[in-house]
Amino acid sequence: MTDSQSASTQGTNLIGLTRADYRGLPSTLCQGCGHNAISNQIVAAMYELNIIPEKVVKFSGIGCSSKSPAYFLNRSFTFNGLHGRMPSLALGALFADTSLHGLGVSGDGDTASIGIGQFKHLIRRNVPMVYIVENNGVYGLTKGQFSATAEKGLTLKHEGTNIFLPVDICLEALASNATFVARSFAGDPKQVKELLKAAISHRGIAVLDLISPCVTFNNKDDTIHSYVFGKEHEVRLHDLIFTPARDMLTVEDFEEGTARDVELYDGSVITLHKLEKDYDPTDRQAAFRVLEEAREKRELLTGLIYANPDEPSLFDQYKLPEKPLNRLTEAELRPAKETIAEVNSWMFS
Amino acid sequence: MTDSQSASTQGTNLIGLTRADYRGLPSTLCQGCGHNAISNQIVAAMYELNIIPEKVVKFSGIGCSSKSPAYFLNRSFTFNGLHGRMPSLALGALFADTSLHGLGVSGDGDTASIGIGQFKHLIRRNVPMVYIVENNGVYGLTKGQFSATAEKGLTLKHEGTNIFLPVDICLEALASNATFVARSFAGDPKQVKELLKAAISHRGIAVLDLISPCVTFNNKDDTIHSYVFGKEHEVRLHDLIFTPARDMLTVEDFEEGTARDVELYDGSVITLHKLEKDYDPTDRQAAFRVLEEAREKRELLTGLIYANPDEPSLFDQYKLPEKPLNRLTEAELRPAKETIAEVNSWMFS
Amino acid sequence: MTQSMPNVVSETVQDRKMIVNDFAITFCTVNGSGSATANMTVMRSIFKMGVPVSGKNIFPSNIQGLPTWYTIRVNKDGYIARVEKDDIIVAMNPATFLKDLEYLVPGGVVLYSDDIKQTPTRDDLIYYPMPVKKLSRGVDVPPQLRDFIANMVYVGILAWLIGIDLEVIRYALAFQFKGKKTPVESNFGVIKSSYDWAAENLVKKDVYRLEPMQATEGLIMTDGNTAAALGAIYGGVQLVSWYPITPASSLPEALIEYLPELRKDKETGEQTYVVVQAEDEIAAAGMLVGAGWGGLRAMSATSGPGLSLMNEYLGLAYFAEVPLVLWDVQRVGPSTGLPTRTAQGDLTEVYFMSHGDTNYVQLFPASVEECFEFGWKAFDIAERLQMPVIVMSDLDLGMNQWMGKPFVYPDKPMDRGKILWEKDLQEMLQKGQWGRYLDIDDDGIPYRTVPGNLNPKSAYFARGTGHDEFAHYSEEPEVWERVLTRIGKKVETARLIVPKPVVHSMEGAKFGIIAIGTADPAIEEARAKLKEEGISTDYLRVRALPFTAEVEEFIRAHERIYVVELNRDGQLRQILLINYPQYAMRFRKMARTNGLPLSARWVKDEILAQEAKKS
Amino acid sequence: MTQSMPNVVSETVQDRKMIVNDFAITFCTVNGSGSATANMTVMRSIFKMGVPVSGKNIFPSNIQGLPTWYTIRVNKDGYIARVEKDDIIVAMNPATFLKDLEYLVPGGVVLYSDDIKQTPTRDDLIYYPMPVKKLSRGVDVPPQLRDFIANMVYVGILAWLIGIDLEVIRYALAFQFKGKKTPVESNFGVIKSSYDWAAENLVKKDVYRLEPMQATEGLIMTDGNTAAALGAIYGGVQLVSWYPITPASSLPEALIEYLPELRKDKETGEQTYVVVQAEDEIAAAGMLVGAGWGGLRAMSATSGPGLSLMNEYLGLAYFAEVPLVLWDVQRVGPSTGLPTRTAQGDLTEVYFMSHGDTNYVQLFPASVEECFEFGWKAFDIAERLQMPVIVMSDLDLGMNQWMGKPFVYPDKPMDRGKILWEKDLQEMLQKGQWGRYLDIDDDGIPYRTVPGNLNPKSAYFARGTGHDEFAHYSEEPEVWERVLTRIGKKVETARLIVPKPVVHSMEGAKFGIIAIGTADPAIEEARAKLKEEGISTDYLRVRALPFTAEVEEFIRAHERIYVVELNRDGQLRQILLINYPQYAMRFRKMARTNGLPLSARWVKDEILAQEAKKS
Ligand SMILES: Cc1ncc(C[n+]2csc(CCOP(=O)(O)OP(=O)(O)O)c2C)c(N)n1
Ligand SMILES: Cc1ncc(C[n+]2csc(CCOP(=O)(O)OP(=O)(O)O)c2C)c(N)n1
Ligand code: SF4
Ligand code: SF4
Ligand SMILES: [Mg+2]
Ligand SMILES: [Mg+2]
Repeated sequence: MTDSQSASTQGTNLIGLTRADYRGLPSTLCQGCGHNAISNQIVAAMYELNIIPEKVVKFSGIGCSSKSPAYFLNRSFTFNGLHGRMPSLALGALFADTSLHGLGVSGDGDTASIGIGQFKHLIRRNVPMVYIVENNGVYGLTKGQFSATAEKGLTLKHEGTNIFLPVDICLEALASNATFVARSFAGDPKQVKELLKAAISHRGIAVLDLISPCVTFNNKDDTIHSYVFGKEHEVRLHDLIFTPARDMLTVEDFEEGTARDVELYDGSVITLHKLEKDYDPTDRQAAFRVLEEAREKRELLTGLIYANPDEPSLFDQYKLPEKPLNRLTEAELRPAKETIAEVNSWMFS
Repeated sequence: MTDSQSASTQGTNLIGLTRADYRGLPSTLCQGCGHNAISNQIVAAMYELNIIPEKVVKFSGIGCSSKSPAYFLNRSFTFNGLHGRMPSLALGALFADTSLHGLGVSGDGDTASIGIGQFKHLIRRNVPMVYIVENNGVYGLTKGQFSATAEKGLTLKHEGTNIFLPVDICLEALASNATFVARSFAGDPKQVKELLKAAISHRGIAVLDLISPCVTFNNKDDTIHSYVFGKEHEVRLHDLIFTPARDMLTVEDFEEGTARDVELYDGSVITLHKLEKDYDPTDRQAAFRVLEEAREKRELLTGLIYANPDEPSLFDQYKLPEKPLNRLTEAELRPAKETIAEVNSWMFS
Repeated sequence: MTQSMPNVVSETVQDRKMIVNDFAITFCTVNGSGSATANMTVMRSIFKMGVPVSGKNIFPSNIQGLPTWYTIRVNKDGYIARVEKDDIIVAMNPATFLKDLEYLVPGGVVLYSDDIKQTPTRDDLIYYPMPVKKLSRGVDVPPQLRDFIANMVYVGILAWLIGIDLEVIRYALAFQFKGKKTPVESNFGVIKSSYDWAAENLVKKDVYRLEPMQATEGLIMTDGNTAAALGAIYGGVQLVSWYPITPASSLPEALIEYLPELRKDKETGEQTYVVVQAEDEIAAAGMLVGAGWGGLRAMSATSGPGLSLMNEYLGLAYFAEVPLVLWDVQRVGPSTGLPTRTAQGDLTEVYFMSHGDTNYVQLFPASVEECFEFGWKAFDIAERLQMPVIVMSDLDLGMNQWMGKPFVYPDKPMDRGKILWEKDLQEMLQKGQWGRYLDIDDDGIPYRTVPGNLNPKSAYFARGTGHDEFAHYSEEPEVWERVLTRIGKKVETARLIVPKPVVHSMEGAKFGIIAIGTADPAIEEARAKLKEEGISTDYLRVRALPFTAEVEEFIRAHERIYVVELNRDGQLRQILLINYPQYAMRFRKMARTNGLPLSARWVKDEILAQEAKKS
Repeated sequence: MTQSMPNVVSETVQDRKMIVNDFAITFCTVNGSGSATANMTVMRSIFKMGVPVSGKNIFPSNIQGLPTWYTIRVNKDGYIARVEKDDIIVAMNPATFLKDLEYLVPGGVVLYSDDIKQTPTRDDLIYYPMPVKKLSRGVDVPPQLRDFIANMVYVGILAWLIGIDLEVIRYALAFQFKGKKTPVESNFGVIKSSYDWAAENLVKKDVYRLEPMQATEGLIMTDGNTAAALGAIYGGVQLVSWYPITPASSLPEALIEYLPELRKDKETGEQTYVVVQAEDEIAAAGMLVGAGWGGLRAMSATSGPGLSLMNEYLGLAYFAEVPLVLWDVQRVGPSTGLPTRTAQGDLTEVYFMSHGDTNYVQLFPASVEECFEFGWKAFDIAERLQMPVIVMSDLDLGMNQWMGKPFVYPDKPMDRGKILWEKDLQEMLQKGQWGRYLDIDDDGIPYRTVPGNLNPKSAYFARGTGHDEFAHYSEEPEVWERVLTRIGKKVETARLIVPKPVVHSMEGAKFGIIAIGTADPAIEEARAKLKEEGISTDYLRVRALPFTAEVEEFIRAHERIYVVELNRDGQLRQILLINYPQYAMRFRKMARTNGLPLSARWVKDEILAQEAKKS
């Protein structure tokens, strides 16, 4: 048992906060919506990681998924921005204080339809934040149109039948050189939580493609974004357990050869317990391969698909002062009075 | 020698047109610009394919590359649109008359920076057109800023050093399920021309990532988009020859086992002459792999990277009349007078 | 809770005068509970009883579980504006119950679900409990439809209370369920048994009563988005590119529904149209511009955020002279604003849309029949002018159900504008010259060819950059100024072909009113009320921008003009100021934006208040 | 060709009166040929001789090989507007040679490269051949610099002709090449030998002559984009997000150049700023909004197409009350338009930008010193008002070189606006309450916290949807109306803090002129000319929107006001009409857009024409 778990049984975590300190407003999403399940795991992960809520900044676009940041982490700043354009908003805001944890929540329409450009450029920049796609294959908030992750052949009430192949969020992330790519399922809360913890601890961008059924518009048993389909077709790449850096002594032991560790930049460790086959999530080629295979087999492949823990993040590319930029004073920002003469001399004066 | 070639030596092609009928205005691009070399090959390919110029519609975004449609095929309609948004323009226009050949010319900034979203959605829809990216790793027309395909570490005069990994046009196209993906080099005109011909004959979208040096802003010998680099590091996947359907009798013979054919939907054939290794361009996994390897080795890999000749195009998904939509008459478009009563009855009248 | 309901209104029905066919009922429910069908059934039934009726849905921006209000106004005189007070509420939502009571007139009626446990705060109302659970229990429906069926309980009880004919209800249900027997019967069963329960257990103590009339005969009932879609279909729409957004989505969705019925060959299955769901509004706009340029009748529908994203493309369409039709079904902005509430807040944005000097045609429908009419007419105007036409609808018109005159088959042949096919071009070239941007007719509008034209002289290079009359690239100062000025001239041609305003005059009017779109019902009703108080008014409803000559005439004839609109800054007034500086001081601002349609009461009171200030 | 040059202007220099320090020279070259350095060298040299000078670059939208004109106006009285006629041309481009001649005044000078083989069409000019190839041959430079060096030939010959001091030229070269000896010397070598060649081989027959003055002492010379960047640096800019676009790019590029000099710790290498090249303008705007919300001073620079793309995000910034600064370096629109020509055509777009009711602050710099000043001031205004500030520059100001007063160190401490850190919030909460959108001071401006504030009460949920004073989601009609109205109130506060207009009056002025930005030089000069003809004028240069009280005062004082601007529709006039209906009939439209800066001559003639019509 890790520290954080032991703490949680006492009603407060290591920094003395209760679960309630991580909660949000009551959800106004539909009952049973996958997004609610994910919100719960965000609360749990943050609590268990002992993160100060004020140290988190949340971002979202527009959609049911993008509303969900209201339903967790009430004590964190949040910007619920524009449809499909959360990445740029987050990038700008996170520079204000690079010691904050960025957490973005988006939908499949928000990310894969209107937002694919910003999504991919965010990844390309390796902006250190968690980027969750609550992926239900449909536009929930506008009442059930196809999103770009809708499966080919899916039929929806007012829309007819989708004629296009779906965008694969994980494949897109990989193609854009994401440094952390995972897929999970709202119906697999434990895995979601462990992946969240790992994602939060990752140095750069962590993309989580979370299949999150829309019970109102796209939950027929045979459609890939439904609960039933997920339950029946989930194939885990591995069982996975996240251990924060400070808990290293308590890492669970696996039988020799049955597990592999991925050490993140901050020293924390993701332990991957082998299932069917051994899978090395640091192998990009393998990642492309398993995604392709899962697609062909119509499997819901979950787990840590790819990680490159050491790649410098966007922030590592700038030499910023330790003090957050948004706390710099006039004296620190405005060049001294003497400099103006020199500047004028540069102007051929 | 194929018919078209023999025709060309006589000064007119099979439909009685001269090369001049395929030319455009004098180029206003810089001397030596790769884009000019590509324009020339477009003229040659169209001439050799005996395509009626009026049957081609050209599209482009904004950039030096996007200006180039003015410099070929004067007798074809053209729409030089907005920066990064050519795909939607082309999609809308091509529906007007689906018998036309769509030819889009874009730049790497136009496609991979501002335009990546539309680019990927165009591909996802398999819109039947040729999409050329004249890829020079830089914004030419705005005088030398980094585009999203600029190599990491590239230094440009006013911009400093690029800190991001480049977008790989072919990889992106593949991830979006493109049905024809090729890369070539403005310094390899013959390959460019053969690929163009194949692309024009393809059923769906054909993406051509053509490395096209910007001699003014990004042509240092050691940068991946320069002429010298291309000459030195080009690695052809195969030698390739395109044979139009009607020329089947004249297909060149290769020694047994040294070539493989890719037959396009219209019956034309791309013959791939094996070089180092055998490469099967219908194998998506292989395509991902060679792109990845080329990147690691910093090679300019050229040739037909992937083709899926039979996948239905966007137009195949609609049942459109044979007569072009834009020629339909009022009688064909406006429902008959009698229908209005029924319509009113639907309105609870 | 029944016991705690006050019952002090002890008069019996006979004591008070009945109020017949003149009241408002609000259904207070939560969304996603299926109440829409129940409410529509009530509304349709009243409509079929020949009584004028209107409905306003006030709903939240989420999918399930939040308060929603549906108000049906019954008005024998045909007034259909929003009213500020309810006469009857059907209270199904405990969360808003106490607040909902506040909106009732004294003596108003509360039909409440007996699930509601709060003690009401008002004792001047009449309360009737509804044993919703009990009455819906017996019915044989799948569990997920249970909620849905529960709503039929209130339909039945209300029917008894105000006197809705059960057979008419069955007719309405049959329409709703497209004649499918099972749902019609199971729903009707609940309605009937609830009706019977009410007849047996309740004593009518209120004064509200329906009586059949003949006032809706021959009328239709539909929403503006459906009407617009159908109009577009008759306008020969060929390419629809869209991106979902409330409150516009149901317009393309109606196209998806009706196009196959009307524009697909029954035998060959061939379709003369294409609908493409774009990846966003920029792409939707791009497809429009491509298709419009290609010679197709192309349209989209969007709302505020989508409109803002289309700015760049619309500027290109303006300058490259591409016809296209865009429906802006307005909601409350700025930004995401109130996506499920109505406004007229995008006028000035559209007027000045995109960088540089631009101009567009705006059309302002105010009724479902106008949505239909502008649905086809917009294409004629766009193709004639080679210019984007933006039809400015709004959520109120687009998503609510409205009575209306039956749709009228287009009374004019299609105007495809100055388009040249092979032979046309040949002839023109023989007679003289053709240049894509040559103003041959001196109306600002050049002739165009489109791709597919095989005449070797037909092709031209379209672009957003400077070009001369022959579509050649040009940076020449004179050329730029000449071409842009010529494009500006189109406004004058536009004035001659856009829909003229509708003017309503009264003898001895003291002042004028100018408005657009769905401000109309409130203004009409307010004018009647003002008239009752001895104040005559004239009223001009603008139906298009640029303004036509009639607008100036009207302004010239009135010293004082109230410009009534649903926004903060008085956008229509701003546009009037720009166009008519000579009359600038005549325009009074009367603008508000709170997400609700205007009420006649506000219009009247505000006019009176301003009139008082003036004097 | 030399032989075919007419030489009929036979008067010798002595015959005619010399024209000293009052003429215009146009260099007719092709772009990409390196002539910019030569032209700048001439201009800087004249400037350093103490003679007022201005430069206008008329260049094509491509990179290499197309005609380009660079005009240097020398004017002892300090007038710097564009002139319509040249006195001297340096003809290096055969393609435009004959056309270029047309712009010369009679008796004008043609310095032409002897490569040019056309026979000139005018015989009232003075022709001097320049053996360019010959004179540049000897120089020892890498072959790719040969063209570049060739341009120095005309510098040398011109220097001899009009009398530019060679030592001053060397000084200018040293500045250009940052003191690097080799390029200075090789270029100077060519200049010197060309000078010598001219002295030996040419006979001066024209009347144009420079004489040293003291009129530029203490002045600087730079372009508006550089000045803006430097101003922003002194304004403490922290995040720059941008996307390349002509004519804005050189603004962020100047930031990239100068930020490390001024805002990077020499020892630690730590930087107090971040520059991000975005993937497009939507992303650039998004980064601004994120950073502004996060408490950073964030800015971008763009032009028309980028501005149009930013519409949606700017509406969010307006409604979520996020400070940010955007420079719109205007070029000619609509659409892609003329990317390398100047205009003032985005005023109305910005005024009504984004759907719904919005309002922004616009600033209008007219000189490099104002670019610097607004560069820092814009942040103070944006943070004070929690609102986007758009600085409306243009290509003429942004990319051309201008003389100017030296930059003045900010005369006020930074105003970070109503920002609350941990302790501030604590105190505020102790004294009463805090709500992110609570208007405590009754100036429309609430207090804000930013991420990183660790006070557990500091966090709030920012959004573009309806919200109450405590940032809670709300769809309540009253809440919406209240909040939006309160935001509207900021305009009144804005009026008090934005830069006031500059007013120039004359005794007995017959009418007023109102203008913005780079219309200024032409107006000033035209006023002087009108004055010479006995017509006095008053002139108000607006420097910001919303208008301040001085604007109304000015309008009130003038029966007739010419609104002079560089667009088609008279956008500034439209905004004046909206704001001052009571004076609507006073505003005369004087608008044109052909891509060129205004000339004094046009301003004067147009005013006279309108005055004549009037009477
Ligand atoms: C620019 C813009 N276009 C359209 C919309 C309307 N809109 C709101 S949510 C949404 C789709 C959301 O889908 P998704 O991201 O999958 O979220 P979900 O509701 O399924 O969780 C759309 C199209 C908008 N708000 N802004
Ligand atoms: C919306 C918008 N933003 C910016 C620009 C300015 N712009 C013109 S071309 C260009 C880049 C072109 O680069 P690329 O596509 O690589 O073409 P190249 O010139 O290199 O061939 C940019 C940013 C524009 N025209 N429109
Ligand atoms: S509509 Fe779908 S996505 Fe939206 S809250 Fe309901 S279940 Fe969730
Ligand atoms: S700047 Fe570069 S891309 Fe543009 S024309 Fe010149 S060489 Fe080609
Ligand atoms: Mg979704
Ligand atoms: Mg490029």
